[in-house]
Amino acid sequence: MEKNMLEIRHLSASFFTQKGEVKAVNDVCIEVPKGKIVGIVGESGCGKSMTVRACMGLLKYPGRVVGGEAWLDGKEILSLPEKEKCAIRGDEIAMVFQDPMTSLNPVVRVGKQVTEALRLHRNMPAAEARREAVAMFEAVGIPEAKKRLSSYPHQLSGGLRQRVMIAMAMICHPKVLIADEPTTALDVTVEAQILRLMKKLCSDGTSVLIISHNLGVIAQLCDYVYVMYAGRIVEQADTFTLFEEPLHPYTRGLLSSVSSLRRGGDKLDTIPGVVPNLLHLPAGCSFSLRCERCEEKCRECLPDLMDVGDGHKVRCHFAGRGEKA
Amino acid sequence: MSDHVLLEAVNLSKEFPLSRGKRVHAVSDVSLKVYEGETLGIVGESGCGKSTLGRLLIRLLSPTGGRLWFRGEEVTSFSDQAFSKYRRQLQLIFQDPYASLDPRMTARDIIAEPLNAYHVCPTKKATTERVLELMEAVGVPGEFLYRYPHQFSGGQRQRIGIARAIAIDPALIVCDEPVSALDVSVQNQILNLLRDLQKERGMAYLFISHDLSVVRHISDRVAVMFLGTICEIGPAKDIFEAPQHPYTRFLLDAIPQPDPRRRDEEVPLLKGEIPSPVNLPEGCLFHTRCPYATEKCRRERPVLRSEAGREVACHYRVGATLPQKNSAPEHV
Amino acid sequence: MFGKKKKLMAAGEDVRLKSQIGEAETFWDLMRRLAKENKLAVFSAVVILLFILAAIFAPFLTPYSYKDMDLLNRLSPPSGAHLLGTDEGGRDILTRMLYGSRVSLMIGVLPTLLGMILGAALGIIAGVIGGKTDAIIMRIADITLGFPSMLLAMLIMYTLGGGLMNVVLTLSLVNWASVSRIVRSEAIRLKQNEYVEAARAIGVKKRVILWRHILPNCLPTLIVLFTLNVPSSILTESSLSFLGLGIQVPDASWGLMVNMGRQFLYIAPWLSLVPSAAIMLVVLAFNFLGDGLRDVLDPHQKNQ
Amino acid sequence: MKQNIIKRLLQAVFVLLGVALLIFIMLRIVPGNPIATMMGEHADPATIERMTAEFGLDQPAIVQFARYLSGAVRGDFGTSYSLGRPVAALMRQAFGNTLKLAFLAALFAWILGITCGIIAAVKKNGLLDRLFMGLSLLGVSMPVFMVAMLLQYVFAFHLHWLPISGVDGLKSFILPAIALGWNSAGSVSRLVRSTLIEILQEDYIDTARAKGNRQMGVLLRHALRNAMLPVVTMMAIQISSLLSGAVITETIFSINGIGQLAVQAINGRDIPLLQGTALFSTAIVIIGNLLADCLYSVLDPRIRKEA
Repeated sequence: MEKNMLEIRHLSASFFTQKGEVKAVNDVCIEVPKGKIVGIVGESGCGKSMTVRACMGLLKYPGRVVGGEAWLDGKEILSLPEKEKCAIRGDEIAMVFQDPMTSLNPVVRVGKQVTEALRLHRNMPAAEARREAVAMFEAVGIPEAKKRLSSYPHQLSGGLRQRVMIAMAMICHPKVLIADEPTTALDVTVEAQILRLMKKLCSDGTSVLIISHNLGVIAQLCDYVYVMYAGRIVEQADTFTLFEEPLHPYTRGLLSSVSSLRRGGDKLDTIPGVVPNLLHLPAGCSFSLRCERCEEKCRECLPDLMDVGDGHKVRCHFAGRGEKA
Repeated sequence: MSDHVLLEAVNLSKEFPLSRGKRVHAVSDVSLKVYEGETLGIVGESGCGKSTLGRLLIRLLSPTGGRLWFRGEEVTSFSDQAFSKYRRQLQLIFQDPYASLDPRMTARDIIAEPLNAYHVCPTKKATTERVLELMEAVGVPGEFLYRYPHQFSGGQRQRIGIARAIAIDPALIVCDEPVSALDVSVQNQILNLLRDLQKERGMAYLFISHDLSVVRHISDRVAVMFLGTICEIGPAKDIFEAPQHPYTRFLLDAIPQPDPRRRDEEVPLLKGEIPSPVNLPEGCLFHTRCPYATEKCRRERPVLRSEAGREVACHYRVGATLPQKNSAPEHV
Repeated sequence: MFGKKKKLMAAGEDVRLKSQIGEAETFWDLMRRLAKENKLAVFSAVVILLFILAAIFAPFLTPYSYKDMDLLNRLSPPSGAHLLGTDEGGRDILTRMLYGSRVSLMIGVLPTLLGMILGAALGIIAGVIGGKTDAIIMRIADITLGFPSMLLAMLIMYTLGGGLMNVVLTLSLVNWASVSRIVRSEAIRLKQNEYVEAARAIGVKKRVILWRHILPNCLPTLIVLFTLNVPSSILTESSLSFLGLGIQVPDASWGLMVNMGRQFLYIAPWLSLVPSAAIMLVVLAFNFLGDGLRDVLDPHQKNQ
Repeated sequence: MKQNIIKRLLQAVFVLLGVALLIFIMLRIVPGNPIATMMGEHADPATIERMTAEFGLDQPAIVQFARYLSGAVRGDFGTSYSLGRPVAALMRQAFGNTLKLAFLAALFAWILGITCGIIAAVKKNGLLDRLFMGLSLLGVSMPVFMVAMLLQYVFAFHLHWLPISGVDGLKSFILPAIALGWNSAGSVSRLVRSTLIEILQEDYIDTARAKGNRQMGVLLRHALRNAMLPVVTMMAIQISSLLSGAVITETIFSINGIGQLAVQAINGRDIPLLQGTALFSTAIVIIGNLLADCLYSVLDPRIRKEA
């Protein structure tokens, strides 16, 4: 296995609300090899966004990391003091957020927001930083880069703003880029442009960890995929294996829901029931309530992530044993 | 899908005034028919005017131009009061399950509101029974009768919105992005529900969405909108399999296919940004982004011409000549 | 409005349904939640209740009348006979405080109520109807808000003359403008909500929409505004009386007592400090209660 | 943006006219002849007649209002009945004191209020937060005259640090300014805290932190710039409450400012003086609001630069 640029080991994080502890992230292990694009897919509330924000140290009150480590290029970053964490954020590990409409400071010029990281980490003089920003704007495909530098966020369209976000994240050439639902808020034609841009970024050697609920985006971009459900990883495999031979009932449910949409016909495949409440997760497998193959064993003990061969792992008592469909 | 017309619009347009004399051309001369019991899908990117069109057709917004017929009777110049006898036949479902239900009312009162507005049931008890039937019909447990909206999940709230819409047996329900805010598994549950309700009660749907695969599944006919106008309208199967307008073709190619085997196909992408609806370009609205635009496109705005059941607003119907794409292979 | 505690109607008497009826969160559940989460708000509610009771039962709580003088032991410090001492006219301070609480509470509640009704009505009309009426109402509000509140109160008192009823009228005229501006922006925000558009789509008449959708959702704002405006009315009245423009002797009001006591500040400080402390306590209580209610009633809070 | 400011300017002029009309009407509907009431019982009708004519009170109301308005524009507010001197002169002298008082009070209030608000917001639900919020609630709840008297009693009477009352040099303004500013410091800190807490939840704050900004960097470069907008609007509203408070503080510390003049005018039923002081203070408030609006549109690029 070549060296992993980012490794998350047994990460757990919870929200401590008045009503009790919400276990949003539960013993999650993720590896992002150098120069690869790794995806985390799951429905809303499954903890995928929490996981990456926890490892970036961006959890807001009342969220807190409860356990586990995050290794960036061979250095543990969760236990670092705040000063050193800030030194890494934006320099070695950077993040692009979901909604370009609200992720840029409305009262500050776009150019200034992009050069800010350079001044923070490279204390680069303003003129040089501006040149760097113009080059980066051109790299991410923003027309009239020089003029755009001085405009305000509300003067740019959604697509342009997301390109600015990507430029802002890439300006210090980070080792790892985390993208939290980067194209969800965009229209499909603009989304295609941004996805193509992200593919190009990866070819320049940056490792990318992308979060999405859209299976299409994951299929087009990722080399390796983790599927999350109710705070836990239920299946992980390289993209081709996952899409062709999904083992976990939840993954199969997701894939058949999506493909039945495209097949037409009357009845769409669905996953019955609702996502369990994270305050009181059911004993045993958290998918047991909605799984049609659920048996006594599923309700009692929580299956652990079994390796089924060439990097394909699944968290299910029955899916593992040669059940490849 | 019967063949007599429920609703017809001719050259319908709507402009919103902006500061300093500028105007936003939300919808510009759209003509379309909605047949009884059919599902007409309206698809397009944000800002293309699909939501505005939806509200124009049920007269929640009054048009600045064009004419509107409801079951053969012209209603363009009807006052709100005069139109109220048709209001009951036209209902609306919203995208945001959290904002479309009054947080201060219980589920019972929300669903009962249309019933009370038209005095459908004689007594309060009968109304409650009718509400319970409706809740069963949309799959919300009866014991949540007196719960407040914030005590429901997103999917359940959307079901309550649907129950409210079907309470007085409308002839047409405009669904404005009803499933866009939901996850795919819950989304499919709602789409199945809408399909079953249509089979039972025979009402027509005007299904508005930016998600092409959802529209493809649920619609009989589809209209593709761009910058306030309809660039292509026709049976769903033909539109998705053999699009003729270049914009439709680019729209279809842009969808990220959930199939890793098709990831390295270098598909031609639309360049540039979505133009602003304030100063519309001359000639064909799409010519600024269309790679095949000719001098004629820049000067003359194409009109919707119908050919073999399909209406396309493009001089050259270039979409048909682009590399033919087979539909995605099926999954397990 | 708040869901009343509902017995299940005889909807088919289905036993399964009856046993698991989800209770609607009634007004009393809200108050119970307020009590559990915010002890301070409850304590201040108790303090306000005490003041109201003291005001109502003032005559029974003290042997003296607030008017009769006893020049022999004027300016005596707090003692057995006079728990809070006597003022320059020998009148018992505790008695005057009790009668004063009657005036001050009425001054706090009545004008706020009148101001709220006028302000909320104009605010909703301006918000819902918009256009010209909105512009006219807002310009009148601008004119009223143009005055510093004390100055406006002084001017109106000048035209109307002193006395209790005039103070009440004055304070309502001073209060209404800020209330109407807040309620107007709230009405505009609510008007754009999708559930109002849904009601319009159903065909519910505008009047009904106003009563069933817009007003109940304005309620939390109105209640919070009320609890926060009462103290500001009390403060304005006490300042007016302090300047000798509000309540006139022989009536008793805390503001007046503070003013009367000012001349003897250095020999009998309690003459002014006792009523001032009382004003502060009541105002503090209303502010705490107002903050507590805002957290409980604010729908945003509810959805967390 | 220019169009925006012109609209605001017209509105301000309209409000000012409305205010002048309102004051004029209010002071005229009082029954009886002001001169007679002022001169008391013993005055003989002849002198009352002469004084009334001299002050032009026998003219029809419209003429009086027109003459008054044209005078006001030229800065001549007529002569005060009770003090016999032109109102404008009286006010110019008094305005200096009120301006000093209000400015110092505002300075005290905003510096204290903003710092407490920021600290309370950053250390949300911490000890400091509860302490500052308790203090500011106390600040908002204490009547101005109570604060003034306490300060006067403790610092002036007992400790003799500062003069009890009167005006000689800046030090006699310290106590009144604190008394006046204490109340608005409370409301400023409460507003700054709630605005800042809301802003710190925004997405662009996450972006700023993801870029590697430390807490201080996020606060200064991103949060505070956005927090300034509602605070500026608050400052405009504060002007009117500062002037209200000034009336009382000036009375207690016997500083003859506009507030003091207004109280004298009311007690002496002196219409021109009352009209002058009322018009003057409302003018200050309206101009203050106008300045705040302009500052707001300069600070917020979304308004300043039309797309």
